Order: sequence, then structure tokens, then C-alpha cells
Amino acid sequence: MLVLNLVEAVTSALDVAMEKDKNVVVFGEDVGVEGGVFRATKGLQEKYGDQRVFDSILAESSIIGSGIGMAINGLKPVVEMQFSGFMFPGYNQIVTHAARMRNRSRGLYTVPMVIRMPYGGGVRALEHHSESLEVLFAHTAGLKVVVPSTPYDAKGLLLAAIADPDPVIFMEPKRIYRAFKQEVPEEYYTIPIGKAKVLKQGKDLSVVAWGAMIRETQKAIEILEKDGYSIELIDLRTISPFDKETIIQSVQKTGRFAVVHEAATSFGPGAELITSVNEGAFLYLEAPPKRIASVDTIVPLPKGEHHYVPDVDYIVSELKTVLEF
Amino acid sequence: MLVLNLVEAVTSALDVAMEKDKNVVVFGEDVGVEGGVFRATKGLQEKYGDQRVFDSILAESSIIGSGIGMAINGLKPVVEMQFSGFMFPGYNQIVTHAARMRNRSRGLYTVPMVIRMPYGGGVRALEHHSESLEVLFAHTAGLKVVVPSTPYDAKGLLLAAIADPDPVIFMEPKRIYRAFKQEVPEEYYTIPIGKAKVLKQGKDLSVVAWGAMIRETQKAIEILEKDGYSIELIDLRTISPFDKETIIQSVQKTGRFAVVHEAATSFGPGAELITSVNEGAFLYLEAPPKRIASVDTIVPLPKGEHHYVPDVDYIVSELKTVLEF
Amino acid sequence: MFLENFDPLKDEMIQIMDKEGNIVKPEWMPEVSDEELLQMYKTMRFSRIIDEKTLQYQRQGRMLTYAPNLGQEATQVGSAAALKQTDWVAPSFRELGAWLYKGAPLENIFLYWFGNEMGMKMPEEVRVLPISVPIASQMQHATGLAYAARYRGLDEVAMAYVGDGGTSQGDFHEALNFAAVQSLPNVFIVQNNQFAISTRRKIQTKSQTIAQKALAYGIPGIQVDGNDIFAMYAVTKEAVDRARRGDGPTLIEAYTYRMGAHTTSDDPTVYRADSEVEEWVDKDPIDRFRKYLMGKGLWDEEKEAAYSEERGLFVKETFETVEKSGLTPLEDTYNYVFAEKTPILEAQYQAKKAYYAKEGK
Amino acid sequence: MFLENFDPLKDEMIQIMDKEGNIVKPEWMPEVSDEELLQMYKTMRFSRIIDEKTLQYQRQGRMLTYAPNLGQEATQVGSAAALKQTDWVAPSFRELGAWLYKGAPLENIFLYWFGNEMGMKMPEEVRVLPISVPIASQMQHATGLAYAARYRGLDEVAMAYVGDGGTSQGDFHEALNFAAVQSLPNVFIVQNNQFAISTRRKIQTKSQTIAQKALAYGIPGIQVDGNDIFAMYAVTKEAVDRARRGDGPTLIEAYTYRMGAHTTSDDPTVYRADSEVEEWVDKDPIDRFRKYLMGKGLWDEEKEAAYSEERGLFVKETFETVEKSGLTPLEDTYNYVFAEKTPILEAQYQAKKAYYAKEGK
Ligand SMILES: Cc1ncc(C[n+]2csc(CCOP(=O)(O)OP(=O)(O)O)c2C)c(N)n1
Ligand SMILES: Cc1ncc(C[n+]2csc(CCOP(=O)(O)OP(=O)(O)O)c2C)c(N)n1
Ligand SMILES: [Mg+2]
Ligand SMILES: [Mg+2]
Repeated sequence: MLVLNLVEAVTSALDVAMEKDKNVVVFGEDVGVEGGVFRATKGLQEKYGDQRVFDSILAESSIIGSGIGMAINGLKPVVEMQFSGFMFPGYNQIVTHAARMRNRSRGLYTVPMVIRMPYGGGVRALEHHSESLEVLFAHTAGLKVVVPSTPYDAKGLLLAAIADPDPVIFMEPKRIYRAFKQEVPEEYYTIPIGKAKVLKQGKDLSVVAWGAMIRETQKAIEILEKDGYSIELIDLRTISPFDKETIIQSVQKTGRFAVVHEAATSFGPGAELITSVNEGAFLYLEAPPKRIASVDTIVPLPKGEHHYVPDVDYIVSELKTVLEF
Repeated sequence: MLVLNLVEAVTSALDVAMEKDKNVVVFGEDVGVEGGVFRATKGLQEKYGDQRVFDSILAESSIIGSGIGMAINGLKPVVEMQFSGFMFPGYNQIVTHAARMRNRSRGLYTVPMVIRMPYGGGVRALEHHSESLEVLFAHTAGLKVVVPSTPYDAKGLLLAAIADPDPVIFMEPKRIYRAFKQEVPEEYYTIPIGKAKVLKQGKDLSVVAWGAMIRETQKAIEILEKDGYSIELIDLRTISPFDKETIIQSVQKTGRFAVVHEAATSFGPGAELITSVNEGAFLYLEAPPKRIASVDTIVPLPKGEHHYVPDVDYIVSELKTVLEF
Repeated sequence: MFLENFDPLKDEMIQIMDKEGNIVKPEWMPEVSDEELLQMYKTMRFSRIIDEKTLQYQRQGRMLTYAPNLGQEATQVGSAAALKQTDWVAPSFRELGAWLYKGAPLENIFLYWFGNEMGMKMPEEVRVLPISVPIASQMQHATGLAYAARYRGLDEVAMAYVGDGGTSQGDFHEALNFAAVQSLPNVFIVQNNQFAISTRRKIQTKSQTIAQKALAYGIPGIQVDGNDIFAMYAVTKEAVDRARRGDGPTLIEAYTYRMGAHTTSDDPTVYRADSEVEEWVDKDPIDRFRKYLMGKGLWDEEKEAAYSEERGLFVKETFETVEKSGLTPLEDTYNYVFAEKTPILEAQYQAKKAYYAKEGK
Repeated sequence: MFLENFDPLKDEMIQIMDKEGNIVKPEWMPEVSDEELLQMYKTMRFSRIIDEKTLQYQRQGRMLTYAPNLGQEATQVGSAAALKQTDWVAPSFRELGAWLYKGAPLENIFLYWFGNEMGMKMPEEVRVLPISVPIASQMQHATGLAYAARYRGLDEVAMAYVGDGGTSQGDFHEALNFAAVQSLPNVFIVQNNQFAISTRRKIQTKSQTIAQKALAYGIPGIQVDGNDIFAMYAVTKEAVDRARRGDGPTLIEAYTYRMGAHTTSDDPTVYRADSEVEEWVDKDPIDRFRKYLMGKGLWDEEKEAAYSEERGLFVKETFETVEKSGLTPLEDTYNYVFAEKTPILEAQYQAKKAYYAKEGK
């Protein structure tokens, strides 16, 4: 067993994947010589050479677009967007090609590619360094969207993403890149994409969260459980296709539902989950489902960021309204 | 009064706006000499000259990005994306700049720009010519998203969009560009952004739709009302910021809710409306709210398109399940 | 031969055969077997027949929107003929000649324009990526194909096509730059047909030639008479060989003309005079090539008539088969979103199937 | 003078003053009043002081991430000095010298890097767009500013800055192309500081110079010693005058070096040797300029010391004010999304306010 933080677990996954399959290549801005601005690809160029791990030109559309071509021609590119807020120049390639090549060619050409991107706020960063853009991918047919919340999950999910025959958007909660360490197997293992994980059973309320919000939600739940509530916490792990069944079953049991996310509220991921709960467990609902999310402003710069993302206190306060309804 | 179809109403709005304010400029691919592939800018270059109406280079990021600069420096650009599926190369400029310039500069620089784009399916078009991308704009802070469903609305809403001090995404349902004509005032008038329109009062069910789906939904409602149901139909007209109040009031009256849209189901606009209904009228709901939407596949080419978008029969069948619940 | 000596800033253009079919630069004449010559000519002629008949079907309301490539046959066939079967093509959408030369079955091509994705499921050995509608985006894929080929030690060159309009997109710039930096086995063909829908070439860029854009990336750029099959073939062949040797990418500007409408939805009379088109009819790439072949005794009126009739019939029969192909089955629209349907897709599929069953659809 | 005669393919570089402060091309020496000379020098020195002190504050944990521009002062001040007050600048994020020369208050600049949007609410007459983080995207805005200026009959030139890394983005290509096609009053300055974070210039592009990329757009391109204030000023002045006359845009490659880290989050020792940095210290733009001024008797050690001390104090005081500025008020985060809060934003704002009130936050 290794003891790794989340970003080290990402590195470990890449290492194991490259060891296992020589067609796995890694590239992106500064991922080669430097090992990435977060050091997620640290040591890989030294180990695997500069044909397998290389610094791209500073152009996200080139990174994704050339990745698509490589994937079609037998490679397994794992590319890095330096921050999720910088994927926009590459979004055209993601939506109009990566997501569609299989369908467009009726299975002749496929794009088994992983697009990694650190996402989310809470690190006092510059503009465009803090967005949570799940919806832009999850609303697009042909993409899978995965978000780990622990080092163990990060490695297993990333390896599953690399093994996946279709493009996977792998969103890494950079706020918890180095927040804590965990035992992580040294060897290859995968965690299935599309399966949520019930982190904690409960009777009174089902809460879904993912990424960095898991920790905040856990803390909130601890506080609430001191008041005698029993709360079920589900780590969604895959945003698309998400594990409807696990959520519905949970809500059918608890009768109450809340979702906590960093993305903006309106037209956000929470809306989808609440709608799915309506579709699958409406008659079980004893209270209106709740979304606890960032507000609909532009992500503020550091001095205002606390107004934006839900924090533990706020989650507690909002969950209470569901519990007390 | 003029009698115009929807695309002619767009032209009329542009004409009136340019007449009224010499700082209104119009550009985009083929909008000058040719008057646009849908002829929405027909005759404008002849009338206003090639500095005010011009053919851009074939580059959406340039169209939007230069429009941002023009807006900052005193102009009112009304730019055209040839089809909404081709806005992706310009999406970076929309999200990272147009939507944010006011906030970033705390009001010093603003982007009063309108980005027009024909959208939606049902015209037997090539790939990327049929998407409904409301959510990609509505989930982004700093953008307004407007969709007309009639010639009269098209002119009034477009003039309101041009008058708006902030960027507006103006999505034109091309499927009904020439579907029907309507009396449209020759002169300047506006229809407020952010206000839905109750097209028809009803008691048993509230249905929200917009754009080309209005006509399909109207037909479905006609069929259902023959069976004695009374259905309220709301034309949302603005997707963001949408008129929550009108919807909530309607659902509080009818107790049932459905939304019909062309966009894909998952993480789609319907999810937001259903969630808002949950937040604002949960206790009034007598049946699970329903979304009637395109499926989560890639938009099929013409020979499969009927499998994708809801048609009248399907809307009838789905609305029935809500009414009969 | 061409690439090293050509200065794209001089606004010269490589021509080997003039519009009368005379070889004006015998020293540049590529070595092509008679068989290959005929293969090229026939493909160009076939392409023209397909275009003409399809436009006819479209006017009859039997075809959906179609983008003809009338006038650009030499550009496409001349360049594609320089490739090996195992080489790749990343096309835009106006490359019928290249598709045919690479072996794409007409049935597939028709099926695609007829609105059925199955059309783009080509036989594997064709090695042409599906039609790419978002302008210039396909150029990036060509760089990836080339990177993968080199990495895997495969002897494959990747050619991308783009239009004069497409040179304005950021993707054009990025693809050329990346290919140059990595010295990839790529060839980029700009089909400069003078128009992007209604927008003239001079609106797209102020550079004297498109070829000179290569200088921005430190790679060779060359302007070629795109209506001259020999010039197109010879120059592309040199570029392909160069790429194959590992010497990196080349930008080729094929100077040609879109003789037809942009697509069948377009009315070019709005933005150009017939007289302009006629000037180019005079430079027709097929007529020119035919004159040459006839002069060499490789072709004659009789052969022309027989071939045209045979191909015409084949086009007609193929179209009629496709015409009968009907609608896309429901499951096809769900089966290729992912390798396996996700539970959400499966549920939507089942719901739709049940609905169809209920309604007898 | 420069633009017409310069051939960017020759890999030459305009230099007027060498690294010892000697004027090596007196015939090229721009006419600059002593007052202006001192204004330029002081701005460069001020910029350096700000950088040095801010890095210190950052190490002390008193500042957030900061991007110094150590070594690029001549590039920025020399180019900005060629502008009129009414001209526009579309900056990237590493243009402190240009900001200062255009009159940006240090307090604003600090406020911004301190994580408060209010910093970018500059006095209107500064005419520099806010810092643009998405690489190269700001170049497109410069074209729009220029288009609007010309359309409205205003005598305004729009200058955009971009890095060597930024030349790889599609936006770079599109902006230059659009400006060229429309012959807009633009000047594009590439600060080629040899790095994009850890990525070296030669990885970004294979072209010998970045200046030669201008050939792709049919506009002048010129490479300048970016550490030579006179070369930067003289060449930019010519480009600005040209733009103002209506003769269109120019691309200027300022050849310089990023002497510091990319930002304070970056550790350049991972990817470059100290010896490399030292070579460039030897070419320092401020030292060079100072030597020149001292030689001319316009400046001396005493003035230097006094100025440094005064500015140092000013920086300290300004920073301390900003440091006390506290957090962004809740309403500020809602008030600038739109001209007026939408009902949805208003509701969210009220809810948050009520929550803060309830929790005593
Ligand atoms: C990104 C994008 N924007 C706009 C369009 C619409 N469109 C289709 S073809 C075309 C013109 C293309 O011109 P060119 O590149 O010269 O190719 P040609 O049609 O002449 O073969 C345009 C604007 C598109 N397909 N993709
Ligand atoms: C679109 C985009 N991608 C990535 C980044 C992350 N990033 C910030 S600065 C930088 C390097 C910029 O290099 P260069 O253009 O040479 O400017 P310099 O930092 O040298 O001034 C990168 C990759 C970004 N800001 N925007
Ligand atoms: Mg063209
Ligand atoms: Mg740099």
C-alpha cells in the first residue's frame, strides 16, 4: 500500500496505466519537463520519454483535437487542461468531435481519450481558475463525467476512465489535491464508472455530493447528527451517466433529498438530480428536495469567494430546513 | 402593420434598430453581401453600408471577440452565428469575456452585444445544424437568453435585446422561420426580457414551452382539450433569467406541471424549471412534474431525427400521464 | 524539387499542364503509369457525374442538402492519388474526389447525404475520417493521426483538407503549428475555391497567397494550379514523400474555383456573376485532362461516352437503392453514443420503444 | 523607416542601444524629450520596485499569487510610451509597465492581485482593459476596439499584448487576420520572454522568429530587442503612427526574457538553470537605460537612490492600505453581473443576506 494524497494518486494511476499499456500517452501544457503546474504528471517524462509524455503547444483545441486523432489511430491519450476554466478553447473539439466520432461513424472510429482537469474553487486563485463546469459536459451526449473525492477513488476511477472505450472528462477537485492522504494500492485497480458510493447510511435524509463538497458535507452531517438526525450520504463519483438507481432507492427510504455542489445553482447539476428524484420517488417525498449550491454570480476573486461556494455552516443551515420541513 | 414571418421580423427589428441608433452594427459570416444564409440580414448592407453591415472572417471567436471590443468602445454589435452548432469556437469569448466584462471591471466596461443564432431541429439539416444549447448559456452567469416563438415576439424581443445593457443570446427557432406570418408593427417596440407570456389559461395542468415547441405543444393541447382537459400554456420567451413567478403562480393554480423542450433531457433546461417548481410550489403538486424533451443521444441526421425531438403525438401521450396521474 | 525552390511570397503558382492540356513544364512532369492516369481521370469524371446527377435528384426533391464539388476534381484526385492506401485523410465536406480515389463506396456517400449516419461507416481500408462539418476542426485530428502513426512506428501520412474560408479559423493555425513543432507526417491541402459560401477569398485574409501562411510555422508552403491534375499530383507527392521521410508537414494551396453553388441550399447568383463562373469553365480540370489523354491516345470520345454511360447508370442504380433505404431504425440512434448504452440511455430507449409499440409506430 | 525595410525572415533584430547603454544605431534614435526619457525610466524603475516588494510580501504570506514582470520593463514601457492617452491597451496579465505608463494607480493594481475585482475598476482615462487571463483572447478585443474607433471617427489606436506562448492560440491567428483584412488601427506586441510557464519558446513554434508570423496576414512584422527601450519605443511609435494613418496593423516581437518565476506559484528551477538567467541579467533593460541616462547627465546615483526610496515607501504605504481593505462586501458580488440584478439574483442575494444576518456573519 502507498499512502498518497489525491494528486499523487492521479500520478500513480497515470504511472500504472503507462506501465501497463504502451499506447497510453500523456500531454498538455507544462506536463512534460515540469510535470504539470500541480505536479500531477511528475516524473512521468523522465520515466517514459518525451514521445509518451510531452509539453503541448499552448492551445487547448490542439490538445484535444490532436488527442482525438491519436485515439482514432490506436493511442490512449490522457490529456491535461491546466485548469477547467481554460478548457473553453477546446470545448468545440470536445463537443463536436470527441463526443460524436463513434456515433458519426457508426462505431468505425472511436475516441478512447481522457481529458483531465483540475476544477473548483476554494484555493484563492485568479479569475478562471475556480469554475465547476460539470453541466457543460453532462448535458452533452457522448461524454462521461467523473469526479473523485478521495485518493483511492481518484486512482481507481482514473484507471477506469483510461480503460473506457469512450471519452471521459475527469474532473479533479484541486481544493483537496493535498488535503489528506489515504492508503492506495500500488497496483492496477479500477472503480466502475457510473456507480455512486453510499458513504454513510441514514434514515432521515439522502444527500448527494461529489468532489471537494464531500468533505464539507461530511462535516455538516456530523454536526447535524449530534442533534439526532440520521443522514445518508452518497458520493456520486460519476456525474454522467449518474447512478439514478442508488439515489432513488435512498430517497425511497429516507423521504428527503438534498444535493450539494460547487457549480452555480441555475441550470446546474442539482436540478437534474432533483428532477430525477421527482421522476423516480415523487410519492416518497416528505419535503421539497433541496439544492445547496454556489450562487448565480460570476465566481468572485479570493476576497469574495466565501460568498459563492457553500461552506459547512451554510450546508448545515440548509439541510436543517429539509429535515425540519 | 406589416405581415411578416419570423425571419422577416428579425430583419425588421435589425432595420429599425439601425435606423434608430447609428452605433448598431451587424456582422457575421455571409451576413453582408448575401444577407445571411437565412436572409435575416437581407438588404441591410445596401441600406446601411459595408461598415455597419459586413461579412466577417470565417471565425466565430473573432466575431464574438471583436464584438466585445466594439461594445466596450461604444458600439452595439448584433452578430450572427450561422447556426447555433457553430458557436462553439466562440464559446470561450462568450463565457470568459462577454459574460464577465462588467463584473471584472466592476461596471467600468460593459458588453451590450446581441449574439443571434438560428437553433433547433426539424429542418432535415446536416450534422451540427440542429442543436438546442440553451443550457450552455443559461448556466453561465452574466448572459441573458431569449427565444421568440412568433414574428411579433421576435421583433419586440430582439429590439429589447439590442437595447439591453448586457450581452444577450438571441436564439431563433429556425424551424418556424417561415412557418407562418403575423401582423407586426412597422415601428420600434420592445417586449420585456425576463417575462413569460401566458398564451392560454387553464385549470388542470401548467405547461411551459418556448420557440418551435410552442406550436407543437399548442397542437397537443388542442387534442387533449377535446377530451375535456383545461391546460395552461406558458411561452417562457426568456430562458435566463426566466420568469419563475409566472410559472409558480400557474402551478399553484393547476397543481400539475410539464415542460416541453427540444434540448436534450439530462441536465437540460426542463430540470431547472422542475426544480424551481419544487422550490416554489411543492405542496401544490398533485402529480410528479414532467419533462418532455429530446433524448440523450447525439442529434440524429434527418432519417433519424423523428426519434429525437418530441412531436405532437408524443407530447399528447406524455401530457396525458401527468393529467391522469 | 518544388518545395525547396518555391518562394510563396513571390505569388507564383505551380502549373505543369495548361488549360489546353499542353504540358508546359515537361521537366516537372511526374512519372505516372498509364493505368494510374486513367484511374485519376476516371475518378474525376465519376465525381463530376455523381455531382451532376445528385443535383438533379435534389431538384427533383429526392435528395437532401448536397454540397457539389464541381470544378475541384483535380485538386482532390491529384492530391489523394499521391497517398498510399494506408495513409489517412481528414476531410472537410467537399472532397468527393478524394473519397472516391481512396475507395469510398458511392452507396456510403449517398447514404450520408441522404441523412443516414451509416453512410460514414466506411470500409475500414478507406482510411478517410467522417465528413467534418465544423470548419477547420478536422485539421487537428490529422495531427493526432500523424502523431500516433509515428509513435507506433507505422508508415502512415495524414492529409487534411480545408477550404480558403477555413484558413481563418484558429484550428487551422494550431494544427499547422503543432504539426510543425512536432515535425509530423502531415500534408495540409487548402482548397482555395475562392469562396466561403458568399464570402470571397480576399475577405478571408489579406496575405497575397494562402501558401505563404506556411512561413508562420517554419514549414514549406506552395501554391499550385488546382485545376491541373499533374501539378496537384506532383507537388502533393513530393510533400507526402517528405512527410513520410520524417521531414515534417507541408501546406499546399490549391488554387481552384467552386463552379457550383455552396450547397443546394445556396443561390450563388446573389453574390457572383455568371461571367465569372464562365471564365473558370474555360479552365475546367476535367476537360484539360481529357485533352491531354486524348492527345496521348489513352482516351477517346467513344471511351468517354461508354464510361459516362456506365457510370451514369451505376450512379442511378446506387441512388435508387439508397433512396429505398428508409428511415434510421430507433436502436441505431442509441447504439453508438457509447460502446454500451448507459442505464439512462437504455431507459430512454425502452421508453421510446414502448411508446412506439403502444402507438403502433 | 523600420517596417518597410525589415525582413522578418532574415532573423534580424532591431537594436538601438546595446547592453552597455551605448547607442549603436544613432540614425535610428527616436526623438524623445528629456522629460519623457525620465518618465520612461522612472516607470521602469517603479515597475521593478513594485515587483520586488510584492514578491517579498508574497513570501511573507501577505499577498496572493502574483505574476512579476522582472526583465520585461523596457518591452512594456517602450511600447506603451508610443501611445497617446486616448489609445487603448488590451493586456494579458504581465504588463505592469504598460499599466503604469498609462496611468493605472498602484492601489488598483494591488487590489486586483489581492483578490478584489474593484482593482480593475480603473480611472476611465487609463484605457487599459482589465487583465485577461484566458491566453490570447484579449487580442480579439483589441480588433473590436479599433473597429469601433474607426467607425466612430475617433483618433484611437488599440494595442494588444500577448506572450510567446499566446501565439499558439487560435485567437492570436484570428485577431491578426481580422485586423489585417479590415486594415484596423491595431498594434500587436508579442512579449517573447522565452517561456510559457515551463515551456520554452521553441516548443511553441518552429518559425525562426515570431515576427515572421506577420507574413501569414500580409502585414509588417518586426523583431525588436525588447530590453532596449529605444528600439521598443521607436519601432512601436512607427507602428502606432502607421495604424493611426489608417495603414493597418503591425506585429512586433519583443525579444526579452522573463527573469523571475512565471508567478509566485511557480518554481523555475525545475526547468531552467540559474546560469541561463544570469546571462540575461547582463542584458537588464533598466541597467542599460540607466547607464545611458547617466552618460547623458540626466540621472545619477543620488537621484536613483532618492527615487528608489521614495517609490519604495509609496509602494509600502499603498500595499498597507490595500492590505487593510478587507473582504469583498456581499452586494459587490451580485451588483455587477448585470446592469440590474435579475429577480433570480435578487432572491439569492436576499437569501444570503438573511442567512448572514441569522448567523451573525
Ligand atoms: C465552425 C463553423 N462555422 C460555420 C460553418 C458554416 N459553413 C459551412 S461551409 C462554410 C464555408 C466554408 O468555406 P471554405 O472553408 O472556403 O470551404 P468551401 O465551402 O469553399 O469548400 C461555412 C461558413 C461551419 N460549418 N462551421
Ligand atoms: C486558455 C488558457 N490556457 C492556459 C492558461 C494557463 N496559463 C497561464 S499563463 C500561461 C503561460 C503563458 O505564456 P506566455 O503567453 O508566453 O506569457 P508569459 O506568461 O510568458 O508572460 C498559461 C499556460 C491560461 N491562462 N489560459
Ligand atoms: Mg472555399
Ligand atoms: Mg512567455
